[in-house]
Amino acid sequence: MEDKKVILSVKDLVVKFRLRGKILTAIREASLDLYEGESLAIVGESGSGKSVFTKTFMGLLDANGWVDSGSIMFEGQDLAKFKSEKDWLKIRGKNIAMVFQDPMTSLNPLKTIGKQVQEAVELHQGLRKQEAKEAVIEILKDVGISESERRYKQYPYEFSGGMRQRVVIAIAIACKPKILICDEPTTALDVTIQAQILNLLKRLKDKYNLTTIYITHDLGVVANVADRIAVMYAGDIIEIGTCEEVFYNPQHRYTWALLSSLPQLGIKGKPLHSIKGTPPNLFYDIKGDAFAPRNPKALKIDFIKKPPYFSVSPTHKAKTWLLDPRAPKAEPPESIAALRKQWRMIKND
Amino acid sequence: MLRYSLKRLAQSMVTLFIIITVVFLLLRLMPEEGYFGQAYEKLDEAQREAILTSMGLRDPIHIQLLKFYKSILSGDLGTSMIYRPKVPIAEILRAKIPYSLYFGLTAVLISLVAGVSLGIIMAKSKSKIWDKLGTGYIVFINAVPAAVYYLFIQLYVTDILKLPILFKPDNPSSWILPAISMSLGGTASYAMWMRRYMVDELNKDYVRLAKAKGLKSKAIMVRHVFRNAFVPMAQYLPSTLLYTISGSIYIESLYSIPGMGGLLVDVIQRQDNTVVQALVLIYSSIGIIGLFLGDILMALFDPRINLQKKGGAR
Amino acid sequence: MGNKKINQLADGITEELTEELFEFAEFDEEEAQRAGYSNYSYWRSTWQVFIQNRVALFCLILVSLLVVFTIIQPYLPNQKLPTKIYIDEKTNMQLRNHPPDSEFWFGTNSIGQDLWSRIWSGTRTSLFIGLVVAIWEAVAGIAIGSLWGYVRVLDRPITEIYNVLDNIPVTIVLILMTYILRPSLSTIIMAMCITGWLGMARFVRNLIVIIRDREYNLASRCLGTPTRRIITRNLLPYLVSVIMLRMALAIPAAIGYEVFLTYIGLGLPVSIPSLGNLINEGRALMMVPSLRYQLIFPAVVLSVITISFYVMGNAFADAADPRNHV
Amino acid sequence: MKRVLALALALIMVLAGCAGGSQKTEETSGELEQEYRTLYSGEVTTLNYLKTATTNEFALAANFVDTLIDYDKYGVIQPCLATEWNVSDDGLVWTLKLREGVKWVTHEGQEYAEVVAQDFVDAMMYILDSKNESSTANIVYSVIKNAEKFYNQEITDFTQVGVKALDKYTLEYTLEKPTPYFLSMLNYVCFFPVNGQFLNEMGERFGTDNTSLLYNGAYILETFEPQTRRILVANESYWDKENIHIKKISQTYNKEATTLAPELLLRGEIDYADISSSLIDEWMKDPVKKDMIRPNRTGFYSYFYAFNFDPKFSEEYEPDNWRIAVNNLNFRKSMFHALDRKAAMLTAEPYDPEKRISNTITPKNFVDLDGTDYTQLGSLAKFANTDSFDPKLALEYKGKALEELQGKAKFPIKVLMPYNTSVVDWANRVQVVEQQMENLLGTDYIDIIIEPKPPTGFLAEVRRAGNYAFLECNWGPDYADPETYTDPFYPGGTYNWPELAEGYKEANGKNKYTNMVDAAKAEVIDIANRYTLFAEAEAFFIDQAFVIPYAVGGGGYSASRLNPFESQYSPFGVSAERYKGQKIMEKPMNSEEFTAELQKWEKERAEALKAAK
Repeated sequence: MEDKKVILSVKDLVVKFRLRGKILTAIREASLDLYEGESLAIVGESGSGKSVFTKTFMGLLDANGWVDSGSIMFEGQDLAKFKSEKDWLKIRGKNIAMVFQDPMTSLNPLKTIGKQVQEAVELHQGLRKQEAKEAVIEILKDVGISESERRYKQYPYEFSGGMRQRVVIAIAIACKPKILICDEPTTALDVTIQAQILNLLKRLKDKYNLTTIYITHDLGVVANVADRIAVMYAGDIIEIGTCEEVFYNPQHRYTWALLSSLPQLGIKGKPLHSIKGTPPNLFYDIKGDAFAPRNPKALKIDFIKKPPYFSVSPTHKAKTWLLDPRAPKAEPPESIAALRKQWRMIKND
Repeated sequence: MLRYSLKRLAQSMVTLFIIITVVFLLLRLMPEEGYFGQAYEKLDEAQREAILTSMGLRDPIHIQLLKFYKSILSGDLGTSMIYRPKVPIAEILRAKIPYSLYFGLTAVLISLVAGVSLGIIMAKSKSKIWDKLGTGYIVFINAVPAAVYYLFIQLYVTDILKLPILFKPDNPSSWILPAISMSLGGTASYAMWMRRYMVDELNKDYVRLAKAKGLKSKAIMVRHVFRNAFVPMAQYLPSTLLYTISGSIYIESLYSIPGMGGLLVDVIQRQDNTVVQALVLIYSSIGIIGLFLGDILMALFDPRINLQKKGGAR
Repeated sequence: MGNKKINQLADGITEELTEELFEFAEFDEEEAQRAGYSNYSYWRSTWQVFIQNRVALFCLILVSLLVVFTIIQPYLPNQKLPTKIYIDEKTNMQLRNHPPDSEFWFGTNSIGQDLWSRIWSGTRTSLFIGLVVAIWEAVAGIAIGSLWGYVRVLDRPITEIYNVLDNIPVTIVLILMTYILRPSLSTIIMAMCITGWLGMARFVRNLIVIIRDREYNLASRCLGTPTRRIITRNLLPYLVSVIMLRMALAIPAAIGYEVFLTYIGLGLPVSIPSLGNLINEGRALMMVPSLRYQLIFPAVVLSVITISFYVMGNAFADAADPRNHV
Repeated sequence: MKRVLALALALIMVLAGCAGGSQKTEETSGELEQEYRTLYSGEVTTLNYLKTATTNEFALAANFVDTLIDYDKYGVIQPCLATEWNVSDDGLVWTLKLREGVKWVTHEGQEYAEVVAQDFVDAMMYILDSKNESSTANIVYSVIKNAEKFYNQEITDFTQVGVKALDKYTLEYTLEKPTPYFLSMLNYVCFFPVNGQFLNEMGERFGTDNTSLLYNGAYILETFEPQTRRILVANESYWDKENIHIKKISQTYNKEATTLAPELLLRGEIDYADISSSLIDEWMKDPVKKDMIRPNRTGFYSYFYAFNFDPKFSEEYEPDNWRIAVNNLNFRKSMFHALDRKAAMLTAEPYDPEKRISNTITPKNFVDLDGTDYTQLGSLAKFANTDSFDPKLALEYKGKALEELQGKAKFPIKVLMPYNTSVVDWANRVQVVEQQMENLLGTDYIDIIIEPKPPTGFLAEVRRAGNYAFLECNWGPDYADPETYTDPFYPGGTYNWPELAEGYKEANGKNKYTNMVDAAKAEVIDIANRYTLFAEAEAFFIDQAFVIPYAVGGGGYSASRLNPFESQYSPFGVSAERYKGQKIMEKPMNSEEFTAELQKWEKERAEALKAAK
C-alpha cells in the first residue's frame, strides 16, 4: 500500500455555506489522501458532508458555498484555489467525473440519451458526428445497454432506473476520467439492480484503470467495492482504514454505533441498535468531538477538545480520545466485540 | 403524437360544446332590453312579447339550444340588434379581427422576446442588480393600474418621441406604441415565469451532471436549461394571445384601433345581446383552441407527454 | 448541567490535558437532540425567516398600518365625510378642485368632496372586495381542490367543470357576469368569486395529488385515519405557503379587476367611492398639472397596497416553505 | 442572451426608423385645404334616417340628405328642396313645389336618379309601416291625415294617407288639423325623402353602411368604418355647392375622446374639442389655451326637476307618505324655492353656471311673437325673470307645509331621487342637491335618498315606471311651437303625471292645466293668442310647482375652428347639424370673439326675423 502514488491529496479542508444570512460550516478540517487505482468509500449519515466534500473536487459547490481554507492537491495544482469556470473545465469530466445518486433526475428528460452521452464524447474525446455516435454506441454497449443503436435515439423516460444509471455511468466513462466519484450510485435503485450496477462499476474501474470514490451510507455497498473506508461525521473524516480494519476493528464510538446498527450484525433476541439523537446542527460551532452529545459513554474531554488522529496501524487511523493512552478502557458493545474477535482471528491466521 | 392530438382535439370539442351551451344559457339571463334597441321604449309589453316570440326567445329552452347549435354549425353568428342593427355579426367582425390579431400577435411576439430575455437575464444574475430591476418592473406592471400607465404612455411618450397619438392604418409609426404598450403586461409575466422556470431547472440534477461532465455553463444554458424551461411556457403560449384581451380593450379604446376589444366594451355598454354572445363564444373558442395548441406544442417539445400525460387538469 | 461544569473546566485548561478529563461524562438525551434541531417550531421559524426579509417586513408594517388606518380613519377627530360636499364660504358654492392644503389634505374633487376621506373610504371598499374574494378563493379553492385531489371519484367531474370555467378567459367571465347581474358591489364580488377559486383549487389539487401517495399518508390511511383528518392534518400544512401566496395576490388582483370593470363601465356607481372610481375620475385629469393630484393620490395608495401584498405574499411563501427552513 | 436583446433592440429601432420616415411624408401631404377633423366617442348604430330619432345619428344624415326647407344662420326658413309652398285657407293642405334637377348619387358620387315628389311619399310609406319600427312615426302621425290609422293598420290603403305626389315636382300634404308650425316639422328626419327603388333594392340593409344609402345633400360618406372613422367629402353634384366650403370632414372614433381630444387639438391633429368642466379652470389660467376656447351656445333641451304624482316606488321609501306630501302645494313650493340651481349647475358648468339656468320650461329664444320672446309673454314673464331659489320663501312654505301636513304625513318626508350612474355630472349633481336641500330645509323635514341606477333601461325603469319621487328630467322640442313643451305633462305623458294632482279638477273632469293647454291647442288661427294661452298655462304650471325649471341643454366650453354663428340655426329639426355654409378658421375662436360675435349675431337675427315677417 505504502508505495502507491497519491493522486489526490486533501489537507485540512474547510467548506462553508452562507444560508439565509448565517454561515454554516459543512466540512471541518477534513483531510484525505487518495491513492491511484484504489477504490475508496466514504461512509456517513445523510448530512454528514460526504457529498459536499467530493463536490469540492470538481468545483460543483452551490453558489452559496466556498472553500474557506485547506488545500486539494491534484496533479500539482491546488484545486481549492480555483475560482473561474475556465480552471474547472480542465478538471471536470476530463480528470474527475461523477455519477450522481438519482438516475431519475440526473438526465435531461428532453434529450435523447444518445445525445447526452455524445456531448461528453465530443467534449473529451474530440470526436465528431458519425465517429462520435459510434463511440457512444460502443460505450452504451460497454455499460451493458443492449440494442444500443436503438436505445441511442430514446428518451430517458423510456428507460428504467437501472438502465438510466447505466447511462449516467456511460456519460462519466465517456469523459475518460482519472477519478470517478460515485455519489450514492445505487441508493435509488432496487436491491437486485444495485448489485448489477456495482459489478458494472467494478468492471469498468478495472477496464479503464480508474480511481474511484464511493459515497454511501450503505455499509453493504462498501463491503462489496471498497479497498479503503473513510467514515465521515459532521463534516470530518473521523476514521479511515482498509475495509477490514474499519469493519472488524473500529475505533471511533461513531463507527461502533454505525456498525451496530447494521441488521447483519444484530444479535438474536436483542433490539437492533440505533444511534440516539440527531446529527449536530452545522450552524453552531462544534467543540470537541462532534459525536460527543450523542455518545452515552462520552468522555469529558470529548466536549472540550477535538481529538487528533491516532494511528492504529499504518493504514488505519481514527480521531477519538479513546485511543489516547490516558483514556479509560472502553468496552465496545457486544456486536463490536464479536467483530474484534473475528478480526483477531483473521490477523492470527 | 397523432393519437394524442386526436384525443386532445376530441376533448377540446367536448369542452367547447359545453361552453357554448353554458354561455348560451347564461346569456338567456341577459337584460331583455338588449333585444330591442331603440325601439324598446316605444313598444308596449305585448309588442315586446311578440318580438321576443318571433325571435324564438320564448321557445322552450332546448328548442332554442338546438336552433342555436344549428346556426353555429352553419357559421351563422346572428345579426346585431343595437350596435349596428340588421348587420350580420360575422360582417362586423370580419373588419375587426385582423386588427386584433395583428396587435395581439405583435404584442405576444414582443413580450415573448423581451420577457424571455429578461427572465433569462434575471435568472442568470439571481439576486443581483438585473434581477432586482426586473422584479421591480414586474411588480410595477402588476401594481399600477393599466388604465393609468397606458394613458400616460399615450399622452407623454407620444409627445417625447413625436409619435402620433392615434392609430392610423396607413401610418406605421402609429402602430409602435400601441403594440409596445400592449406587450408590457405580457413581458412582465413571461419574465416572471421564465425566471422561475430557469431557476427551477438550474437547480435540477441533470444540470449538475452536465456540469460534471465538463460542459461550459453557456452550453448548459443554451442546450439544456433554456429549452427545458421553455417547455412549460410553450404550453401557455397560444393562449397568452387571450391575455391581451384586457390590454386590447384599453389600448384599442385609447388609440382608436378598430379591433374586437373595443367592440366588446361597446356592445356591452349598448347591451347588444347577440353581439355580446357572439364575442363571448369567439373568445372562449380562442381560449380552447389556444389551450389545445398549447398542449400540442408542449407535446412537440416534451417527448414524455404522449405516453404519460392523461387528459384532465392542466 | 454536567456540561456546564465541564465548560467551566475547559476555560481553565490550556494544552495540558489532565487525567481528570478522561472520565466518562454524563449522557443527556435531550442535549443529544438539541445538538441537531434546537427548539424548532414551524411557525416561529417561518416568522423568523419572514422578518429577515426587510422589505417584506416593511410592507407588512405598511399594510397593517394602512388597514388599521382605513378602519379607524372615520373615527379619528377632524375627519370629513367622504360624500359630503364642502362649500366655499366666500362664494357659497362648492369648493371645487381645491388643491391640497392643511384643511383638505388631499384636496377636493370636482364637486368639493374631500379627497382624503374619499380615498380612505374607497380603500375600505376596495380592500373589502379584495378580502372577501381572497377569503372565498381560499375557502372554496382549498375545499374544492382538496376534494378534487383526494377523492378519486370526484376527479373526473371536477376536472370537467374546471376545464369549462377555465377555458373562458377570466376577463370575459367577469364582464359577462357583471353584465348579466348589473353593476353593484355584490355583483362585482360575485363575478370575481365565480372564477376566483379556479387557480387555487388547481394548485391545491396538483400538490395533493403529488403528496397524497407519499408514505406518511399511506401510513395514516392504514391506521384508519378519516379522509378529512388526513387532508387537514397531513396535507394542508404543506400547502400553507402556496395558499398564503395566492391569497396575498388575490387582494391586489381583485382591486385590479375592480379598476378594470370601472373603466369599461361595469364598476361601482360613481357615488360609491372605490379606488377604481377614484382612479377613473382622476385619469381624465392626467393632462391637467394642477389637478393631477386627484389621480396621483389614489394611484399611489393603490400601488402601495398592491406592491405590498405582492412583496409580502412572495416573502411569506418563501418563508412558509419548509424547504427553506434550517 | 445578449444577442436576443440586441435583436429586440434592432427590431424596435427599425420600427422607430420607418416611423420617423413615414411621418415626414405625412406632414407634407397633410396640407389639405378646408379639412375638418374631429374625434367622436359615440358611434352611430345606423344611417337609416327614416328610423332613428337620435341626434347623434341624424346629425350625419342631415349632411347627406337635404330637406324640403332649410334654415339660415338666423333661423329664418329658406327654400331647399322645395322652392315654394302654399297652404290652403283652412290650413289643412300644404302644396310644395320641388327644386328640379336635384340628383341622388351613390357613395361613389355616381348619379342614381333625380329627386322627385314620389321620394317623399315613399319615405312616408316606409315610416308609417309599423314593421319598420321607425322612431319618428309618431311625429308624422300626429299631423298627417290618416297616418295614425294607417300605422295602426286600421286602414290599409296608403292613398288615403295625407301625402301625395301631384306630379314629378309637386308634393301635397294633407293634415289632420290645422298646424301652424307644420313647415318647421319638414326639417325633421321623418320628412326626409328616399328613393323608393333604392330602398326596395336594399331592403333590410338600407342605411347599414355608406354603400346602402343615396345622397342628395352637401356631403357624401366616402368612408364608413364603424368604431374607426368616417370621411365625408363634398358632393360634387350638389345643387348648391358654392356654399360648401369645407371639402372634407374626417371623424375619428375614440372612446376616450373627452380625455384625448383637448391634447390632440393642442397638437394640431384635430380641429374641435369639447373642454370638459374639469379642464376649464386649467385652460382658463393658461393664456395660450385660454385664447383657444370659447363657450358653446346653449341648446333647446329643457331640464327640470319633476315631482312625481304617481309614486310607484317600493314601500321602503314610503310612496303613500310622498303622495300626501306632493299633493300639498306648500310642500312643493318649499322644495321649489329651496333648490339652489346654481349650486347644482356647477357640477356641469363650473365656469359660467348662470348661462344655462332656465326659469321656464320653454327655453328663451325658442319662438317669438313679433320680436317678443315667448317667455316674456303674459304671466310667464314674471317667472322667466326671477330665480326660483329663495331660502326665505322656502322656509316660509316649509312652515306652512308643516302646519298643514301635521298629523297627515310622516316627517321627514322621504324623497327618492334616482340618477343614471353612467352620467358623471348627474351623479355629482344629486349629491350636491341632496346636501344643499337637506341643509336648507332640515333633515327633520325631508330626507333625500339618492339612488344609483344603471344606465340600462334607465328611463323605462325609473321615469316611465314612476319609480321616483323627485327626478331630473329633460325634454327636447319636436317643432317650432310652444305646444311641444307641454307634451310631457299632458295626460298620456310619462313624466310626472300632474293630471293626478289633487285639487285641480275642473267641471269636465280634467285637470286645470290640461284644460288650459287644450284651450291653447285649439287656437290655431291667432298665433298671438295661441302663444299667450300657452304662456299662461306654463306660468300656472310653474306657479303651482308641478316641476322646478332648471336649465337648458348645450353649454360648456369648446375649442373649435368653426364659427358657431355661421352654422344654420334652428332649435329643432336637423339644420343645425349641417356643415353647409361653414368655414374653417385660422385659429379657434376665443371667448371675447365669441361674445362679440354673439352680440352681433343677436342684432342681425332680430333684423332678419323682422324682415322675414
